[in-house]
Amino acid sequence: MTDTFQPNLDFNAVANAVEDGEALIVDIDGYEGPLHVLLALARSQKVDLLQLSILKLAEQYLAFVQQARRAQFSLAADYLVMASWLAYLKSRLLLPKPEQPEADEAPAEEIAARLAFRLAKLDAMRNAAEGLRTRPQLKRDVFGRGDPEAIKVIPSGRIEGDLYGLMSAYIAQRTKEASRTYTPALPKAYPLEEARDRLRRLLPELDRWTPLTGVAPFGPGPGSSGGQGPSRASYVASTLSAGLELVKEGALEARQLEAFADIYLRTKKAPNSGKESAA
Amino acid sequence: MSDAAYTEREVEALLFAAAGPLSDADLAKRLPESADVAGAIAGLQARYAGRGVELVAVAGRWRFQTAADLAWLMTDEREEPRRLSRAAQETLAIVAYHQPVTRAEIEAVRGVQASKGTLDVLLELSLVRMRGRRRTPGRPITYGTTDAFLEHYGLASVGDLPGAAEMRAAGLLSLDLPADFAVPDPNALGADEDPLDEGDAPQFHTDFLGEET
Amino acid sequence: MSDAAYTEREVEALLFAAAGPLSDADLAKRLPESADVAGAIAGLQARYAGRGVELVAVAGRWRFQTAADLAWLMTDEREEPRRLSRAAQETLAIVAYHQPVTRAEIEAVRGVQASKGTLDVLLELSLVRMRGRRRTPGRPITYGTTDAFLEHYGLASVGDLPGAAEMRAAGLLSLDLPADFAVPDPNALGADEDPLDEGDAPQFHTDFLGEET
Repeated sequence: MTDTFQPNLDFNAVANAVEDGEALIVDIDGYEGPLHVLLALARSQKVDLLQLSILKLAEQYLAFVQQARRAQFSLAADYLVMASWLAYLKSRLLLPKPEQPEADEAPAEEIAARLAFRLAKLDAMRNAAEGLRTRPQLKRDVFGRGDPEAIKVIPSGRIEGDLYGLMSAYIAQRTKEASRTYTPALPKAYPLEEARDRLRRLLPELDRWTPLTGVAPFGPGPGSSGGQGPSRASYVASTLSAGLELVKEGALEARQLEAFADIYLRTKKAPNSGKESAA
Repeated sequence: MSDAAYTEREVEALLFAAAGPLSDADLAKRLPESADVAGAIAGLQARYAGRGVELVAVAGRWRFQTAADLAWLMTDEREEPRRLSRAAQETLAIVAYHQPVTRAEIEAVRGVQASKGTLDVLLELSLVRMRGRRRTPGRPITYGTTDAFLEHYGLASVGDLPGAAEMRAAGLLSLDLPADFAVPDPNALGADEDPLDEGDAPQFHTDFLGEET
Repeated sequence: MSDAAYTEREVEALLFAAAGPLSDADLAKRLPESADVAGAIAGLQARYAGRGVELVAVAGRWRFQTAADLAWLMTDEREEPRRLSRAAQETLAIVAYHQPVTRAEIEAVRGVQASKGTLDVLLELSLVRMRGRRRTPGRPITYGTTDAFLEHYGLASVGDLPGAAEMRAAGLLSLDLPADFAVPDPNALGADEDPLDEGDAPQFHTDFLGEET
């Protein structure tokens, strides 16, 4: 261990920080990741980030994680990984340097310096973001002309759109394709109420035996395109059902000579004449 | 700066940024009570007299407008970039990723019939070209993108089109896609493609030959 | 009126009427060949200096805008600003100062994986665009800022980013961390990648191979 780091040994850092009111309030959601926490801690040391005491920082971070774990049991794994790594780095900084440095490991001081550098980089970007944010911004602080009157527009050769738009357009379609579902249109049925009303209107004309297929409306007719409206089968079926209801009411007679033969309908004339059969 | 000069600046900025003409009262409402709006207007009118932009009163309210004698300048002032329709954008994307692709294949991906106009627009804008003919019955024409397309989208080659991983990284691909979802590699040149015949479309033919080498 | 004064009027009117900033070339195209556009711009800048409306250069083009110190006046004009999240702001700054920069490099600086949506939002707002690909294995996509970014923040060019020179001098803008830099970062995969190591097979590469079949 070099002397450079000895003066910075300060195991009471956290306690002091608490006393100074500098301790971080544990707020995992406020920090996006370990680096952000480290940066926030480092800033509280109020020194040039490159001259940062990594030992002090490690102490503070470990305390932070300790505290955070108490508040939030499911502390993100990367916070813990960073904590253990910092503990390791700290131990290496504190231990006397081996005579024969291990070949595959950089000196601890160097790693510490790089961490400090990395924090300085992030800090620079944070400041830059703040700098950008405080610049006069269009439509917030400065304004262009509010009322560009209608000027004759001539389309230019320039085409609007960027690669991102192209990708989005592509994906929008491919995902549509991937999740395309087949939804058959439900066949429309000829409503029973409508069939009943129509049949009632037709009663005066049904004074002779008329085949059911002649009574049922033809609608758009067979082979009509587009599946608009109920099918012929639905017209026939609904008319038959309505007919049977009218038979039950005694307003209509129905007959079928044998199974599968045509069904004939006729208005019931006398209250006494029986119905032959109902299909 | 004197108060009067400052008020003049304020009125100038307000009139410039306002969506419509402003009356004296409109201006006074936005300025400190002591501000001399009429004085500021008079000052501005003098300052802008004879300039390319003038301060005029319309229906009792003030606005800046370009000088009448410069109207001839304003005809082609605003260059409106040509906006691709949604259909065109989608068709272009399919051509880009699936080239060489036939019209029928475009329709298969889009799930709708490609209107003749959509491809025509892209051909006319030189974003898409006829590449050749597919060696299948009917020998349908295949389409691909042009150098102008690459230029517009800042791509060095069609191989640089973002792949599935990058789409996922950009948050465009949701996770519930089928596992075998793949984005085709437009670099894989269609082996089942013939060059265009003479007379198919001379201008594109030349293009095509030029790029084959 | 002298020719120079007349050109100045014309440029003034053109810039005033334009919906967006105009470049010297845009202006020259609309004016007689002999017109001294640069002279006219200089004249206008002097004339408008310190006024309520100012002539500024953004993204290498010229526009009139209200003076920044009068922002407080413009409450009526203000659009509800779209607030960028802290993460988005930080990401935008990294893209701006480090461009061209890859997603992995952004993550390396921030120390966290760019959450889905952060880069998205910036792309969607047209503040950031895909620029090209890094010439490294996997050829990752690089990002940069757009003209809309410069226009929004009133910057003439990316060279005018505040503090960029100082940061560069301090080495804070270099993207390559020392090769053996080893802060463990379970989130930022590939953060410590050595750009020259051919042995790596980044995910994009694999992806393209997979798709070729």
